[in-house]
Amino acid sequence: MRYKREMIVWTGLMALLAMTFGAAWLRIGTWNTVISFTIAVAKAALVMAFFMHLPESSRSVRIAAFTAVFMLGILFAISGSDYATRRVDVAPWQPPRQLSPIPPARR
Amino acid sequence: MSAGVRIDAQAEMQVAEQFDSAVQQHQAATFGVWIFLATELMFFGPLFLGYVYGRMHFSEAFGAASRHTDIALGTLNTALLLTSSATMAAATVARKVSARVAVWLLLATALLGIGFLVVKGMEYHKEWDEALFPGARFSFEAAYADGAQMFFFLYFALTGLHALHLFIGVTLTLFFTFNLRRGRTLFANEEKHEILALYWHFVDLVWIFLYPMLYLIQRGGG
Amino acid sequence: MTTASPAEAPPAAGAPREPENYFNRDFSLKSWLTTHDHKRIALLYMVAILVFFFIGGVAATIIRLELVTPAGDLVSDDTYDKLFTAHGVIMVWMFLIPSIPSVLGNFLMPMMIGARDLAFPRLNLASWYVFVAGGIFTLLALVLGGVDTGWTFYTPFSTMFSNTNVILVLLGVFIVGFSSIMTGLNFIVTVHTMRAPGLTWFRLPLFVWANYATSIILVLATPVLAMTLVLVGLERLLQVGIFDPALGGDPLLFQHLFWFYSHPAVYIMVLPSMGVVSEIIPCFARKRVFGYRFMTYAILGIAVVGFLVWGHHMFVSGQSVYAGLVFSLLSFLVAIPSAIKVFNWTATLYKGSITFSAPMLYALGFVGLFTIGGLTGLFLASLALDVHLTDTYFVVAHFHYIMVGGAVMAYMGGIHFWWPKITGRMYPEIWGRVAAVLIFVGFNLTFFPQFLLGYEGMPRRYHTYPPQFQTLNILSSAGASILALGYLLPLCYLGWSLFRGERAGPNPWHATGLEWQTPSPPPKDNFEETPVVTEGPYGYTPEIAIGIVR
Amino acid sequence: MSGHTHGLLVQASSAAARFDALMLTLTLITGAMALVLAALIFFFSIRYRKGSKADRSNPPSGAKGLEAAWTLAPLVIFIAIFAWAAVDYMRLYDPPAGAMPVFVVAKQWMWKVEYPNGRREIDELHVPLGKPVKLVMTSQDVIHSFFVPAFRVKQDVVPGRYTSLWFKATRAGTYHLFCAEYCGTGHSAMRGRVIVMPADAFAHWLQQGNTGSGIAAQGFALFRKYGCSGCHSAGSTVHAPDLTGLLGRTVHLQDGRTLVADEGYIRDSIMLPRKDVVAGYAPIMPSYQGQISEEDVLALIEYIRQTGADHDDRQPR
Repeated sequence: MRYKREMIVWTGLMALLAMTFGAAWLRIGTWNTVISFTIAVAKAALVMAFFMHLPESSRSVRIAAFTAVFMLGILFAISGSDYATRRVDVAPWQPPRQLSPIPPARR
Repeated sequence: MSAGVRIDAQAEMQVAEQFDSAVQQHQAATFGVWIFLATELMFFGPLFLGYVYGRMHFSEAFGAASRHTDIALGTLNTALLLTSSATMAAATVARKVSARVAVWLLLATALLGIGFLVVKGMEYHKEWDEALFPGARFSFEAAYADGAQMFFFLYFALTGLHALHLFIGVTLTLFFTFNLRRGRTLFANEEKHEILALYWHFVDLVWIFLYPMLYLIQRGGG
Repeated sequence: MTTASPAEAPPAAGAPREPENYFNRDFSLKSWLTTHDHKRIALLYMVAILVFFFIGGVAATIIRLELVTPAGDLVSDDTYDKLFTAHGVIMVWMFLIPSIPSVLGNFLMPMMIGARDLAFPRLNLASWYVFVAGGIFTLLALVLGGVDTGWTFYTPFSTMFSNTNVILVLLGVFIVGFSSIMTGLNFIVTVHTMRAPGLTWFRLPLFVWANYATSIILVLATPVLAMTLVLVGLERLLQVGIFDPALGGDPLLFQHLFWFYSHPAVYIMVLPSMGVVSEIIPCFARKRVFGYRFMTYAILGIAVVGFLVWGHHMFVSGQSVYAGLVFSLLSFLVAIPSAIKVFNWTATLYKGSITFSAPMLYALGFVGLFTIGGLTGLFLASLALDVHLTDTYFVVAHFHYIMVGGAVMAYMGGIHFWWPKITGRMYPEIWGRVAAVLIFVGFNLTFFPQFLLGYEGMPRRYHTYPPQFQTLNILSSAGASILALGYLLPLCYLGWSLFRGERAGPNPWHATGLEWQTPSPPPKDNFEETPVVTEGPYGYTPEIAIGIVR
Repeated sequence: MSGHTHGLLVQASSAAARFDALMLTLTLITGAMALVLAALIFFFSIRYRKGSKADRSNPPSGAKGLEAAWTLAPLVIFIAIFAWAAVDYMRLYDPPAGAMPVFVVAKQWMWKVEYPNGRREIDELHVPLGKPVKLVMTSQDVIHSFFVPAFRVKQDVVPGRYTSLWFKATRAGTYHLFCAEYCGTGHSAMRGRVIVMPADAFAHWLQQGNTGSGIAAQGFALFRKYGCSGCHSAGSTVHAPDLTGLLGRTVHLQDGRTLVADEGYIRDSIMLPRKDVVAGYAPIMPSYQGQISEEDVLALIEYIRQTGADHDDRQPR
């Protein structure tokens, strides 16, 4: 069967989909997010490894594949350092009520 | 094709003038596509950061809003897209043996993509009727109105951008299948087929993360 | 592009018919607008960014004239806001970012690595059309009444309180961003896959290294800007979004996303300039560059650490104190590679045989002004000083020292250095030196007083200001007139040299780069057969001083 | 405006002296670095110009020791400068306990200042000499930035949240107040004055003039004007939650959640009453969205805070 590999990976993906769907209904708080994220990473790994042939691509391709993820990680981590340690006391704020709608041409 | 292209006999492929060999051209094309996919992922970046910000600051509102999305259609869509990824991968394998089988598999991939878009359209229609589109018409239970509106702003931005990429993928696949069926293998060659497959798998990868992010927040109640 | 039979090129007056090169092989408009040749696309970019440099310059001139008097008596405050926004948007996205990568980079990168063209020529031409389209949208916005949000588009002003053509400018910059991504992608793939045999990574000239590192930043940072601008546009249309305080959104979220692009963007502007200077100084000092390996690590260091420091723009914006500490420490670390490069350029002069032609004057001018720019950056990186100095003219002076004193000075130096290769003609040497000195003096007179203004507390983007700041502002405006004259001079004599300039041989400076082993101007395919590289770059020895060996 | 007594900019706050010390040190260090480099370049240019008779034997093209030296030396200096600046910065962000709070509301193109005893001013801020003052600021529209060059302090005023800034004036006089974050057409007109007065003169000034009653008293007046007292006061017949000492109390809500009542909770209950309905009460309260301005919400919150707090100058009910 020429497409044995694809069939196996497909069933794996469907199984993971069923798992993440099922796990979502459990009431286990933050663990829900952890599980659904791990399953998503697993699905992504399957697709990248078998469908996108990443392991057998050249080193520079593999670096290119993970650079963007690394950069997003930097964006989340360091801006996260701001949000995690910022003490915000909310102040009342009302958006501007346009007295008359601004004519679309000048928006 | 411009005259500056010479036919590389053994690789049965056209090598553009600035390349020395088909292998060099193939490496450049593959590497170029992967960098393009990296820019696409960075393009989704700000939306993911907005999502993480919203999820941290309005977790109950995001949970309540996520429970308003239709999980059945969402899961069906995920299944469709994962299957389309499998058929596209099968198409690249089939291509090395017989173009005819590859044509059918490519057609199946495109149809699965269209199916996804149709289901997505139905979801949007349902959410529009429920007045969940952010802006003046938005209405939600008062306790979580603000957070929910931000969730749906991100929901429509993320799924809209993904649908746009999928639409481009479907058009390219249909155009490619049309050329392959007409036997123009020199134009619709294996290298382009691989690039199309990589782009398709990328669109699938994005959805693999969007599905749990948007549909599975606190499904089992707060 | 079918190789049309070369149109009868008008032979220069009486000279024997010129050999066919990339420039005179076809003068038809169609051949220029559908060219795949990286050299022609470089010239298309040169013309386009010259137009935008002129428009940005006019806006700057009016701003400097307005600031001569404390009262706002030349233009209204609305117009003033639109002027500094136009100056910012056009100079950053339409001139500085494309200047060295798209003009000198496009022309020289393939030649420096011994290739016939970039990896994707059609993508290269597409990037020019995308650049022009983005530029047209931005100019359209200016014509229809301009935009008054500043080039930083801070929310909620840009999303809810400005009723000028914000969406048009967002669209313009969004489109221009894709031009940068295309150029970056092209360069990265070209350097990875199309180097000449024997040209290993550590034999690459530093200009190629600099453009390679810049392309990595271009490719990774620009998409984030594109989506951030889309989010601002969406929030303007829907009146609702993730930056909207009424919904509990956070204006600082916009600042995080904007500066995540915009700080690496300043390294996009300065890194290629460092590459140009690293080519000029060894050539005119007739000496191998000092510490080549450390220079490449410094270039890559700047590109990588440049992504970690964006928060130093937000020390007083309400960002948490802890995040301020993190960003401040990282900002000091990013200053180290820049310091290493300046020390290495200076050390290259040691035991050299230095001639002070125009490119060398521009390069030394760059080293001087970039050093001042970098050192004043330390003031803004230190937390306590930034509290007083941020959003004042100290910041304006700092980034102009880096961008105008650095990037524009190096761009001018690069244009003069490779002018013989691009046009086959020599520029008039005396005029070249006069212009270089004039620009250096005019620049310092314009921007050094602004450091003092900044310390005294004159805020940025002020249409009117208290009278006590007037003397320094007059000094700055006077300097600006000299600087403007300095920029117009090269326009004249370089234009003149196109027709009357002395013919330049293949290697007038006796430089060692691969690009100098082709006739000037080079033929369409650069090299008859791909050169083989045997040893590292900058193989200069002081004896072969210019002029001694003909 | 006070002229420059010494140096370019007068030092009028405790932070200014520390700032100028660090500024001078860094100027000297960077100036020295720049001079050394300029001298080297000038000297090398003269000595090794083409045709000059100078020893050019075996020109070095790299020296590991030297590279390491001019990497580590700047690193050490930079870390020292970073540490000094960080200490001063953290000092700027931790106000002393006894600082006098002043409320500042930034609005497109003016500063509205309000003192604890209710006295209000536009584009003017009077502060006592030698006493720490803490500004609690918010914006009604876009981002502004409260900047007093003479005090060397600046803080962005962000819409939707309170940001604060403190200083201790050390020199009497009148100083510039600028808006430092671009905020539209009137950005450069949004200027004001900070007047530093001796402590007793300030106390006297604070009492006379258009002293409105204290914010809490004003809050109490608004509490009656908008009809809150109709339901929420002790003697009312309507079944509504009691608000005395609400701030800081844990509140049990209809849908089972419990939360600690803070300014945001009170503000949301005024604007979106059905958002957090208290357990055991019907959601009958009308929304005041768009009818109550920012200052009034501030005043109501101060009134509710003051009902709970049992400090001495309790307003007569």
